[in-house]
Formats: sequence, structure tokens, C-alpha cells
Amino acid sequence: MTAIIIAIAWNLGQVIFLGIFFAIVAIIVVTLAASTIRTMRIVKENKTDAVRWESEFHDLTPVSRTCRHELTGEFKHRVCNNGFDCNTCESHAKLLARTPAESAPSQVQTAAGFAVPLDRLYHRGHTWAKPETDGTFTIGIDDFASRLVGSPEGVELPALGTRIAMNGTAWNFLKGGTSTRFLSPIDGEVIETSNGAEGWFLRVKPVRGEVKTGHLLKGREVGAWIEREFARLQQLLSDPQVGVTLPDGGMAVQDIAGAYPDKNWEAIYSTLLLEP
Amino acid sequence: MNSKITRREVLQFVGGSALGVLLSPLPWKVLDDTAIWTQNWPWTPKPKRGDIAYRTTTCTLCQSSCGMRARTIGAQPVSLAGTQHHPFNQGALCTSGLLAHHLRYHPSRVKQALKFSVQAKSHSTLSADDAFRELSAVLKNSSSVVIVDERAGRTVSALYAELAASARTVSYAPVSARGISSLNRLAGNASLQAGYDVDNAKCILSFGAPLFDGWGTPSLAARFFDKRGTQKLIQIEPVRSRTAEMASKWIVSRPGTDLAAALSFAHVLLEERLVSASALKSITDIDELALFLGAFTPEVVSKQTGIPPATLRETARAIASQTPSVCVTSHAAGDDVQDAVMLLNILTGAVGTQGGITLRAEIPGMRSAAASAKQSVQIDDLPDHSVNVFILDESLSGSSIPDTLLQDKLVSGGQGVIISLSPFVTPRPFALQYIIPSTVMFETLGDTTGPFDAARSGLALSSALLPAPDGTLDALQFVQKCAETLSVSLSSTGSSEEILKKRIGALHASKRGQVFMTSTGETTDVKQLATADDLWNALVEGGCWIDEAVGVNARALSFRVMPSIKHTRQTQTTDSNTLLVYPIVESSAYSGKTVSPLMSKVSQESGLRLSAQDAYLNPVTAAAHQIEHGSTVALRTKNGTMNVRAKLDARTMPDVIFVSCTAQSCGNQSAIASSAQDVRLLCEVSSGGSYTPTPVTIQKVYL
Amino acid sequence: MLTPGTLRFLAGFVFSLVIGWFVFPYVLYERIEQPLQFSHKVHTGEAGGMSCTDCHEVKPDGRFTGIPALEKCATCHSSQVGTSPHEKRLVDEYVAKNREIPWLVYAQQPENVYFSHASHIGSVECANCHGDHGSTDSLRVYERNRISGYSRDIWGSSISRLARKATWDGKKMDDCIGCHESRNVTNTCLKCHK
Amino acid sequence: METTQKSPRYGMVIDVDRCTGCGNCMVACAVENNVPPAQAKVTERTGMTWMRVSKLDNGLPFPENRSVYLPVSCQQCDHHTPCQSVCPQNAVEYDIESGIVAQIPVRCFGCRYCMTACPYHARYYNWFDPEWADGIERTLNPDVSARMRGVVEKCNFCHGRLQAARAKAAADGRKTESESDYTTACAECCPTQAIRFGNLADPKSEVSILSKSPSAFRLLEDLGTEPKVYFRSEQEWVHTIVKKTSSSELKEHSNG
Amino acid sequence: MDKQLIARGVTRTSLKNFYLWILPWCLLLAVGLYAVFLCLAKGLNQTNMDNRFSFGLWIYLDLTVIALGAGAFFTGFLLYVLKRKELKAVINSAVVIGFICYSGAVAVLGVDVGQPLRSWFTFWHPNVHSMLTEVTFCITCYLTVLAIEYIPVVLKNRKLKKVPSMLVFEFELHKLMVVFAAVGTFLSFFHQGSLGGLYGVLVGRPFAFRPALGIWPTTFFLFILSAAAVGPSFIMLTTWAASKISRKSLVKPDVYRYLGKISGSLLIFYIILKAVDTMFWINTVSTKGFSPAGFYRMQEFGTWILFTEIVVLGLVPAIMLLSRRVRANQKLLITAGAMACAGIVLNRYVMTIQTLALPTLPFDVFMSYVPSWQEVATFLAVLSYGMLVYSFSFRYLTLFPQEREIQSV
Repeated sequence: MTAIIIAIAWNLGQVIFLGIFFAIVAIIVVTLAASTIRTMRIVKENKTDAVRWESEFHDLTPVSRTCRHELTGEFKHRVCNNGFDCNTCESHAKLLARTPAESAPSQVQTAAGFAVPLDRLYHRGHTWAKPETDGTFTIGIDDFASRLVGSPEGVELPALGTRIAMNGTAWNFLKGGTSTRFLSPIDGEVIETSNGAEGWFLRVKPVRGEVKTGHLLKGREVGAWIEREFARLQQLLSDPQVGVTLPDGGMAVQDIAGAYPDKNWEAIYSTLLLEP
Repeated sequence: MNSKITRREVLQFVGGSALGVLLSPLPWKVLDDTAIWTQNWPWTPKPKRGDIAYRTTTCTLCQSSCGMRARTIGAQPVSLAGTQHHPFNQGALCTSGLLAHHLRYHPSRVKQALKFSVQAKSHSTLSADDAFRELSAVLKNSSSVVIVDERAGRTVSALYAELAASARTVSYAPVSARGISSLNRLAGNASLQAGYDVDNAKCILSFGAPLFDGWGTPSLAARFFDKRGTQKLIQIEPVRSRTAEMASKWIVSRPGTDLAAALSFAHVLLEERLVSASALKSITDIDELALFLGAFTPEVVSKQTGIPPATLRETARAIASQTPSVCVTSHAAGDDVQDAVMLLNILTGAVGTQGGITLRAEIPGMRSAAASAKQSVQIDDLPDHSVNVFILDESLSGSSIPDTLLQDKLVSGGQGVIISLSPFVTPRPFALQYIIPSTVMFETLGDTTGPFDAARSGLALSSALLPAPDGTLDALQFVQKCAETLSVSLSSTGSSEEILKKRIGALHASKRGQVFMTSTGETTDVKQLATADDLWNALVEGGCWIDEAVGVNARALSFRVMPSIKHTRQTQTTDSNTLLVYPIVESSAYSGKTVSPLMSKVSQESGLRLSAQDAYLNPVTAAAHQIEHGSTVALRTKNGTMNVRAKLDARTMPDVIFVSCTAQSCGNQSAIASSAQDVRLLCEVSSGGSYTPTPVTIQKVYL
Repeated sequence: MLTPGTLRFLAGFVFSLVIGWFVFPYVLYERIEQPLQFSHKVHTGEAGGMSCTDCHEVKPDGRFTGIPALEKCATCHSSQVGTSPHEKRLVDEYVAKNREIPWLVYAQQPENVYFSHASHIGSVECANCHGDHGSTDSLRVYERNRISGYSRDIWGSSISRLARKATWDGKKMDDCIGCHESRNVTNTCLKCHK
Repeated sequence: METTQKSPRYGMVIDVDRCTGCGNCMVACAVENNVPPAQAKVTERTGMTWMRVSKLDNGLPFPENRSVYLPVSCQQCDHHTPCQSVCPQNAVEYDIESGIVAQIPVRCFGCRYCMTACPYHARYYNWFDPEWADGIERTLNPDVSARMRGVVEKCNFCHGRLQAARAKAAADGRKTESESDYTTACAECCPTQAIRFGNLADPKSEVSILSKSPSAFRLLEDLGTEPKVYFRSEQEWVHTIVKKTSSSELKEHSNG
Repeated sequence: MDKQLIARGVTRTSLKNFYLWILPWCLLLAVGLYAVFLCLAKGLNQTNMDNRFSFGLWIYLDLTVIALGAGAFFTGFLLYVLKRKELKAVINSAVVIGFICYSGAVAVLGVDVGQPLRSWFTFWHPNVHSMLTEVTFCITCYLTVLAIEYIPVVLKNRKLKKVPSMLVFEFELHKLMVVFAAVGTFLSFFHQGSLGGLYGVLVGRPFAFRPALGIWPTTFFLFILSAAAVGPSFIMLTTWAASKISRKSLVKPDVYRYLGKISGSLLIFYIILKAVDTMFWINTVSTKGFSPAGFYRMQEFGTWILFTEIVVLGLVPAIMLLSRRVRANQKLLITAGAMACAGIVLNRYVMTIQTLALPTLPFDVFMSYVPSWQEVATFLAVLSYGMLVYSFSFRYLTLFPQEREIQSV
């Protein structure tokens, strides 16, 4: 380079000026290169699901990101910016220290007319993970979601042996021509699948060691959460002319989607099932 | 790897090669080479290289015969400049002279003999031999053939005259420098040769003559400036022209009133007895004249011209007292004006005196001009529709003879024939025309006489730097061809060089005059030169011969002025507030000529000169008619209509629109554009041949 | 740990490097034979006994003749003096027919460049720019750039221009400027551009 | 006369009282520098005239209207040369060895910034491809290269002649060109010798003497661009008009 | 397919309507490209520019468009560097607008120069004293930056983000966006300035010439300031226009107010400096032998133009934008923004066109110029190019993140 500079006789001014120019070009190139390399690494280590969750989490509307401690009323108002990862959340740790989580009684409870059995852990995407006696987990969708979806046109379950990641896509269902995903509450390897007749869709076995469940809702959080979700749903369905259509406390219909065919269900799913 | 290639795989390969290419010279070298390509576009001409030399020769575009120095690559002149210290032009050239080396390649150059049917609807090319075969028929059975020679005094002129003398049906019409020619007319002697000795004049009275703009030799202005103070120039003109601006005095006159002004000066000269006895004696019909002039009192004339009577008187006195004085006119002025002004020169005694109009002796070595004069006729004197064939020699500079004049003289009904020896296409739509392709400057050896604005007559040779294109003739070859077809034998025949050598030999034998040599830059007497070849070489190298100051004795002359003066009618007074159109001679240096395309620099590209499509307007007049600079306007007179581009110029008289009568064909306009004709479409021409201001209506044209 | 992807990437990389560095230069330049062969050696050697300035001379006005005109050759070769077939062609096809020889000038600078031999002779050796041209026995093939039309000598033998063999290897503006600076001669544009 | 030791600064003194506006300088310049003739579409505003003769008048109505002709070429500004500093790629250079403001069309890429910068409108852009009518290109001057469409060009004081003079000097074994060998085409072809060309750095030269005379003036002197082209006139009104600049003018031309 | 490309949860007009909308722009683009072809093939004799009007419509538009495009860098600066989160709502749109303006300007420059194939000489043989060099370097760099800033917006497309690598790349790139924002701001400051310097340095044009502060003429700083001032206004206008055309509310009303507020506070600052500069100029210009009044002799360019620029389209909108009550009323707010933009458009016009129209030499005349159809068509091509890019981006990319939220609530 210097050889050329001398050869074409750039004077000092030009060298300085070009210096700045090339510095800027360098910055741009380096930055691009950096992000490319990191991308390649992440893709190779297939941490994509985590990244997708992190990236999309910020696109969720604040309401969808309500902190679990607001559900319990410990906070007046709190929006999560941590991808619902309570394990790495200091305030969560503090609050646990203050009030240890109560052990969940196993009888069926309802919230806003939806069944919310407390023998399982709920993901904000309306999926749950239920620890089985053999150390595996069954994964399914909650009553709210199943009524919301009603009868889907199709379900795309993962092949046996696939590894599904926490907050990653567990399976997709087809409705109204567009496919929407259900998020997986936990990490694991699919060992059995079902059409949901018995109430679950996947049976997974933990991949390595201890399964992370700290981010999942349990106990009294669940009911509060479902009620909020129901309120949101009503809001989404609410029609200025008709007003609120589902009487509070009244039983919601089995197939809500079927009941309101003219609504923008894609939007509703994307809001409530956390797929921006 | 599986057999079928996925998009992903292709992308990987492409990505790799993209990076590879960037690290190879390919893109960068191509970038460089394409840029270099734009610097050497094949369609941008590359100047030819070659040995550079300088050749001196003489310009033949006009009578001034300027010495010029050509810078040549091989044989091809690439630039021209005046020859330093040359006695004719003192190293100055005119604009068209500077571009003379382009004429060889002019777009409107004739490469083959052309035959234009009447109305020039169609034209056909034919070989020179076929042309002359047809012409022999034409010439044989035509009763009246007129050879027009627009540069009398050349060797070929003598041969034309001789041809005319020996062929019954042929007559010879020399056209000498306008202005001077009226001396021949008034003296009734066609063989008189004279020149304006402006350099030695104390007072010059110019009737709109563009003295500093191509009227004479290009050096005239410089000569005048160098004498600043000692010489007085009075310019009478309706426009503050370049000359008027620089003159010692500018007298504003209404357009087309020069005749009246001149006659009023004559009136004053007689009235106040400012005329010498000898001058009075030389005029045979003086009493008749005095009677006639009685009407032209300054008071009467001032109403027409707009010049105050006092000014008219002063001016008359000036030319009478500040002798030697000389009065000159524009070439565009008609014979009536020319004659009236010549009358002034006679009255002031300028004719035959140094600093006035010097009479020149004949140049030795030619068939005597007197003899030539016997057969010679003036075109104007020919009866209308009496000529079957005009033979025009346009080989030097094109023709300045108005087509209308030729049309008037040719037999009517399109039966007339014009045979023109011309390097350029100059069709004349009113006659059957043959154009014989001729050589241009630098292609032929020829002789030319000196300038008319010099005391002494001269002679110079223009040499052939470049080979003449096939099928072209120079004037000397042409006249011999004509002689053949008319089966006439000429006194001197052969190659141009032989004929000219003969003449120069005789000139040397006469031991008269001096010769300027470009080799030394000095002038020596012809006597000093041992052999005729020395003189020949001196001239071929771009030198020139100048006669001694031996002139004809003016006392011998007598003039009859009334015949040419009396038929001039009173110019009618036009009330000053009607809009008039009048032609203006922008520069006679190239009026009526085909010029180089590069002349666009001074007209089309800069507006420095009026081009054929332009007209001058006083801003006040323009404002009155809501016309802006550069807008196109239609001029309508009872003669016709013409579209021009308005140019606002406060130097021009209000209520007069000045249209250019500078005919140029630059090549980028149509080669046939001759605004001299356009002007005639608008302006009326007096019986004396000069334009008269014509009422006109002006209207803006929206394109 | 070369994954197939990386391999494909490298393949493309190498491929285009080969194209760029070897194929491209070959395609870019068009090789043209000189109209005649000519041996400077023979002419300047004792056989010919000529000096450079016999043919390449500076005129008193400072102009340089460059390649001599045919007449120069004709002074000796009006008829065949040697036995070489090239001389025969010279005599038959050019001298006899009086056609100028369309030599291809290796060092030809473009139209926009002004070069005065007069001001270089004396301070710079001919070989400095023309190499051993004066002592060659034959004329090498002329390489013409298909895009720019320039002689290969202007760019130089090294396609990257980073490995100039000698001062005469490449006559681009940068080379002129470099030489001027090394001899602290000013580098004003008007010195060399017309 | 040999040049003085310090490098020459070439310049012109133009006597407007001697200028008849014949236009010789314009065509001589075009011939010398291979400036092409105009194509049919060309106007006064798109023409190529390195040397352009313009009319300066005193603004009075007829017949008091007086006028002179000013041959205006590149004024070869000496100090903060307006066009030189603005050229983005050094296609304009102040030639320290001659004082000429050099324009190098092959470097130019036709952005025309220099033209907006030049208050003398002395720079011209090749709006058209150069075209010489059949064969006239054989009369081109080999000392100057013809320009291509899309670049800016202007008067370089006939630098081809300067180079020739330098070559001659070199052949004679001289360091610098002798001024007798170098003059511009316009000066050479002026029939009234109104244009004088020479070395302003040489106090003995005709031009430097003339340039110092009280009758000498320059265009837009107040801008401080120090042009090396001087004009001179004995006429008082010329000086007055030149002093008050054109912003007082009310003339208007339009195109398009 | 089309449906699969539109972001979840937002509604867009039917494909048919969309085609009907872009069709006229496509036609316009085609005509313009033909004009461009003419200019490149036959040379600039196709335009009405001439030796006196060596800069014409194109340069004027470049200056204008780039001034208006300044919204991109300034919003980016406020958001990423000064962490003004409110602007997240319009940043994507701002980036697209900026990209359109700059790429358009560069494209036109490519046609405007006589020898496009030699343009790179500026990088190899730069004259560092030339403002144009500065402009060229900064604009090319900044265009690259804008292109990079545009990438994430594209990768966020519903279909593309399904591809893991793209999603991740977007995520990583977005993390480093602050770098580009910073670089972009640096570059923009320089070239907005050098565009002002472009005319400010013209010693030979006393109308445009301004004395230097440091190494730059005052116009350098005035241009930076004015561009920064109208940038937000222009973003506000485009957003408003987009929501009017698409009949959707795209951002929360407070965003408009916020943009207006930024614009106003910078504009008032600019106008004061501009006024001071003008006063100073009027007093110094006469020393160059020119009368300030003389510049405004011609009716077309009378003193009214100066008044309009500084007061009507400068001071007035500035005050309006600063008043909370005006900002509260969207009609007034938009009007004020439009006036502010118009003021800058006029300022650029005066700098480019009036400077050239005014005579300098004693025998000069005032000249006017009317662009040829080729010039106009070329400009319209850029306009329609912009329209198309923006329309597609609006349909398939998330230009206004708040849109979904507003719709769902």
C-alpha cells in the first residue's frame, strides 16, 4: 500500500483525508465481519431458538411481557425485559427469598371458566409441561389455548428424536391458512407424540441433567395470568357496537375461533401465543 | 455430495468466487482500462502527426492578396498567419483568411461536375468531359455568351478577354472593385486602373464603408491607429458600427440617404467655390451638373438625412480643406451612390493625387488592359433578358454578383444557362446551371493583383501546397477548355505554371517596380534580380511585386457625370416614425463567400457577428413592440416575409431593423443559405442598385 | 475440519483467483506481430555500423523523429542487400510500392501525453525507458490492450504492477512521476499533457 | 530575450481601444487548440470559445451609446484561483513554472463545479461529441489533443506552443524557453496587435510595463483573484463601467 | 404467498389495490430511465444546462433531497446515541427514507457528470481542498451505512426471519447498530456541511460566498443545522402521509409531537444564525465590488425571496412547532412541518439556481433556465423509485413497530 501511495504521490493532506476515509471503511467492514462471524458461530452451535426468543421477545407488546410477580400482585406494574428467564433475574431471586413458592395442590382449578390444573408448569405461550413419574415430561396446551384454536386444520408435530428447545418452536398448527407455532416450555428430546386426544401432544425426555423450569408459571400465578389473558382476549374480540360479548364468569364457548370467524385470528394468535 | 445442486451450494461457490475476484487484478484493471478508453474514444479524432514546416504564400480569397504563412504537417496546412512585414497586409489576416485551409474540406465542396435543371428541382453529376461535351453544344448555338470575371487583372482575365475578342458571340464582363469602377464609368474609359491611397489621406470621408471591418486589407485599422491624430476619419452611418465607433467623427444619418448627403456635399463645394479650376475644367458637363445640384441644398437634404445643415457644410468644407482627402463607400452601395461619391473625389481634386485616388499604370506582361477593355462590357449596361449563357468564374471567392441581376439579364423563361467554375455548390434556381468543380486555395498556382486600398498596383502568386483533387480545374485550365469547346486558339496555352512563368518573365524584363522577398523580409528592386527565375521564386515563396509610383497623368482625364447622376431620383423623405428594414454589411471580409464551418465561433457560438438569421434592433424599438433579445420575429414587407432572431443593440438607430446581408455558408447551416437573397426578399432596390429602406411590420413568432 | 460448505467456498475462491490472475491478463491483451522483423543488432553491429541517432534523431526545433520514415530505409534497401526474407518483403512490399511500414510502437504514449525526447536525452539513458530494445536481434510480439488500446509496455509486464522488473518495465503516469521525483524534476500537469 | 532566473508568469495586456471585434482571436484560438466547430443545435450558451469577444457598452441610449470589445479568455488567476481549489480530482492545476492555470481534460470527469466557480465564465463544457466536417480533422494541430464529450476545457495559453518552445530550448541546451519562441495564437493573429503576450515576472517585458500603466485594469479586481490578463483603455467611461459590476445590469437572456 | 410476507397481526390492502397504486410509478420510472439513457448515450446536450447554468435542476434536487433525508441520520443519532426511545417508532421508516434519498441523489449524480466511468478518479486522485471531494467521500460512505442499516429491517420480514441464519444475523447486526448510527452521524455532519461549503467557498460568486469559520464557510454549519432541523419534520410528514394513504394510524400521536418539538427547537436556532449570517453578508459583500441590492434587482429573485425564506418559511414554522398548543393540533403541526421543509427547499434553490442566474461580469446579463423534459423525467424517475421502494417496504417490512400494538389495543 505504502508503495502505491508513494508511487501516485499523495501529499500529506491527501493521506490524512484518505486515512479518515479508510478508517471509516475499516470500521464498517469490521463491524460487518464481527456480526457475520458471531452469526455463523451461533448457527453452528444451533442456539438459534434462544436467539429467536430473545430477538422476538422485544417485539412482544408490553402487556404480553407482564412480570409473574405483577400477576401475584407483588408489583403494581412490571414488564419483563429478560425473556421471562427468572433464573437470571435478581428481583425474582429476592422475592423468592421473601416468599418461598408453595407446593401445588393437585386438584383441578378453574380461572375465568378455563380449566387450569395445577399439577403442571405453564409457559406464557399457553403450553404446559407436566413431569411424569418416569422422569419424562408431557407437553400440551392449556384449556384457554385449545378453545382459542378450536379445531385446527392441521397439526405439524416434530419427528421422534428431535430436540426441542425451551422457548423454541414445539410444533405448529394450521388455522385459517396460516401456520402458528406453540412454544416449548422446556428443553428435551421428543420420544412420543400424540394428536392431543389424551390432552398432551409431546412426550419428551430431558437431554442432559436437570430440566430448567424456573421460568414457568405455577400455583396462584396461573389463575391470575389466565384471567388477564381472558381479559385481553375479550378486548381483542370486543366490538364497539356489541360491547363485551363474553359475560364475566360465564363459560366461554368451546371453539371461540369458530364463534368469531370474521376476526383477524392471525393477529390474535400472534398476540396471545407470542409469535410477533 | 448428492447429484443435484442446491441453491445453498451455488451461493457458497459464488460467495467464494466473489471474494476471489476482489483479490484479483480483474475488476481493478477493467476499471482503469475503461476509464482510459473514455480518454481515447475512437470517435474523437486524433490529429495526424508528421514533419512540421512553414510555407509562405498569398491568400486569394479577396483582392487584398494578403501574404500568409502556413504551418504544415507534411504538406497539409494546419494553421495560418499573416506574413510579417508583407507590403500588402503588414502581417494581418482577416477571419476567413485564417480559416482558408478548411475550404478544401468544406462540406459543400463540389467533387464532380454538376448539372442543375431549372428551378434546381433536381441535379445530376457528370464527368468533366461529358460536361464540356454538353457545354460545347450549348455554347455553339447560343448567340450571346458573357464571361464574368470578378477579379480583373489576373493573367486568366487577359485570356478571358482574348477569348471574348476572338469569339464573335462571346463578350467579357470584368467586375473591378466596386467604388473604383465608377471612375471608369464617369471617365468613360474602361481601361483606367486606380486605387484608394487611404494611408496618405489626411481626411477620409466614409459613407458607411466598414473601413475597419473588412472593407480593405485587414491591416487597415492598425495602419489608422498607428497614425492616430494625424489622420481624420469621418463616418456617415445610421449605426454606430465598429468603424463609426473608432472614427474621429461619426455623423448619424438616416438609412439609405447617402446619395442625398453626397450630392449636398457636392452642392456646398460648388456653392462655396471650394473646387479647384482644374477639377472644374475636367468635368465636361459642369454647368448641367451645377444646375442639377442646385436642388440639393443642405437645408433640403438635412430633412431626408437627419444631418443638421451646419454639419453637412462643415463636412463638405473639411474634405475640401483637409487635403489630400478621399471619399469612400461601402461595397453594398449602388452605382448611384458610388458615382455621386466619386464625383466628390473629382471635385476635391483627389483623383490622380497622392493620398486620394491614385491612378495606376498597367501591370506589364499581359495583353494590354486597353485591348481587353475594347470587348469588355458592364453587366448593368447589358439589355435585360439578352444573355443566353453566363460563364461565371467563382473559383476564387464565390460570386458577389446578386443572383437577381443575373436573372434580369438572362433570357427569360428559364432558357438561360449559367456555367460556373466553382469549388462549392452555388445553385441558381432560375437557370439551367453547370457547375464545373474548381480548385480552392492551396491547391493551385495562380496570380492575384494587390489590394485596392493601396496607392500602387501589385502582383502576387499563390502556390499549390496540396495536390488538386481529381476532376477539378483551376481558372487557367478552365479558360483553355472553354477556348477548345469554342474552337478558339489562345495566345498562351499550356500548364498554369508555363503561362504564369511567361508573364513573370515579361514582368522581369520590364525592370519595373520592386519585389518583397519572404526569405529576407526585405524589398528590392526588380532590376537587382539577375534572372526571371529569381523573381519567379521570390513570388512563389509568397513574396509580392509592387509597381513604382508611376501613374497616368490625371490632367488627361475628363469626366461626363450627368449621364450617370441625373437619372437618380430624389430620395423621398420617410416620416421618421414608420418602422423600416435596411440591410447592414457586418463585414465585407466574408460577405458573399463560403466560409469555414469554424466561423460558427464568431456567429452561432458567440453572437459576435450577425449571422444570416439575425437582425439588429434598438432596445427602445424592441420594447415598443414587446420583443426580447434573442426572440424570433417575422419581418413582413410588401416584398415578402422573413423570420429572423432579434438582437437588441443600442448602437443602432431606433425604428430601423438592420438585417444582415452577410451571406455565409458555414456548412452547419444549409450550404445554399444566401442571406443576400433574403434581404432582397424584403428590401427594395433603387434603379441605381442600392437598397432603399423599406417599411416593415414586425411580429414575434412563438415556436 | 473443512465442511463441504467451506470447500465449495474455497473452490469458488481459487477458481476466480486463477481467472483473475492468469486467464484475464491473457485474454485482455491481443498479440500482434510486427509487419516486418527488424534486427537492431545487425544495423548497429559492425555489419550495419549505424548509431541510434542515424534513424532516431532530434530536430533543431526539439522535435523527435521517432521511427524513421520509409525513405530512411530506402537509402540502403532500395534493392536487397542481404539474404533475409524480411528484407526481401521490405524491398518488395514497401520500398518498391513506396508504402510506409505500419510499425507498432511499443512505447507509444497516448494522444493526450506530450513527451519531449529532447529534454530527456542527455539526462536519461535510452535503455532507462526502452530497455535493451536497441540491441535486440528481433522485434517481439506487440501486445495491445483490447479495452484501452494501449501497448502492454505502458502498463508493464506485471499485471499487478507491484513487481516492476526495471525502470523500463511500465510507462504509466505514475512511473513518469516516480522518475521525475527521484530526479527532483517538477511534476506539473502541463509538462506532460497536451 | 532570455527569461529572468525566477520562473516566468505569462500574461496578457489587451488594448480595448485597438480591438475592432473582428473575431480573429476567437477563430485562431479554435484552430490552434482543435476546438470543434458548432453543431446545428449549439447556441451562444453552449458554444466552445476559449477566447470570446464580448461587447461592453456604457448603457446610454442611441446615439450616445458607446461600446468597446473585450476579448475574454481564461484570466489565469494568480491568487486563490477559484476553479483550481474546487476541482475534486486535481484536473485543474496552477502551473508554478509558467503561472498558467492548467486544465487537464483527460483527468476531468465533467462535474462542472469549476464552471460555477469561475466568475469570468471562461470555462466551457463539451456538451457535444466533437465533430469536424468531412476531412477538416486533417487540419488539426498535432501539438494539442482533441477533447472528448463530457469534459470541461478552457484557454491554457496555447500550452502546446509553450511545450514546443521548451523542446526547442532543450535542443539548444537551454534550461528555460525563450519568450521569443512563445506567444499565443490570439496575440499572433490580432490584426491590430491589440493583444500583447509576455512574461509579467520580467519587469523589462512589454506586458509588465503596460500592465503597470494607469490605463490598465482587470476584470472583477475586487474579488482579489489577481488575474494575469490585463486590459487597457484611454477612455474614461470604460474604467467607470468596469468598476461598477454587472449586478446593476438589468438585461435578461433566457433559454429552454 | 403475498400474505405470508406481510407481518403477523397487521393488515395491508389487497394485492390488486397495491398493484394499482404502484403501476403509475412504474410507468414514470420507465420514462425516466429512457431519459437517463438518452443523457448517457448522447451526452448532456439532452439537457438545457449550458456553460453559464453548468449546474441545473439535478444538483438543486440532490441538495434538497439530501437535506430532507437528513432525518435518517438525526433520528438514528437521537435514538441510538442519545437513547431517545420514543423514536424507535419511526426509526425504520427514517432509515428507508434516508436510503431512498441518498441512493437517488447518487444515481442522479451518475447521470449529471459527463464521464461517469471516470468518477472513481475522485477516490484515486482526490483534491482534498475541494468541498466536492468531501461530499463524494461522505455520501458514498454514508450510503453504505444506510444500506447496512436497511438490512435488519429487511431481514425482519416475516418470511426471511424464518431462516435461522438471517434472523441471527439481524439480531447481531442490530446489537451493533449504535456503531453505524455513530459513523452515520459523523459522515452526515460532514457532507451536509460540505454541501453548504460547496457554494460558500465560491470566491468568484459573491452572492454565495461566505467567510470561513476555521476551514469552512458559514454555510457549512448552516446546512448541517438546517438539515438536522427539517429532518424530523420530514419524517413526521412522510409518516403522516403514509398513514393517510394506508388509512391506518401507524404511530402514537405523541411521536408526531415529539418530532415536531425537536424540529422546532433546532429550526429557531438555525433561523437566528441564518439571519445573523445574512446581515454579516450584506455588509461584507460590497467590499467585493458588488451591491447587495443588485442581487435582488430581478423581479423573479427580488428581496421577497429572502423574506419568504427567513421569515415566512423559517421563523413562523419554528415558532409554531415550539408552541405546545400548535403541536396538540395535528393539522397545524403537519402544516408547520411542511412549511419548515419548504423553507429549506427554497434555501437550497436560492443557493444553487439564483447564484448561477446572477451576472458577475460588467457585460454579463441575468440569465434564466428551464430544464428540458429529460432533466425533469430523470428527477421523476428518482421520485417514483423512492415511492416504489417505500411502498414495498411499507407493505412487507415493519416500518412502524407501534402499528400492531395500536391495532391490537
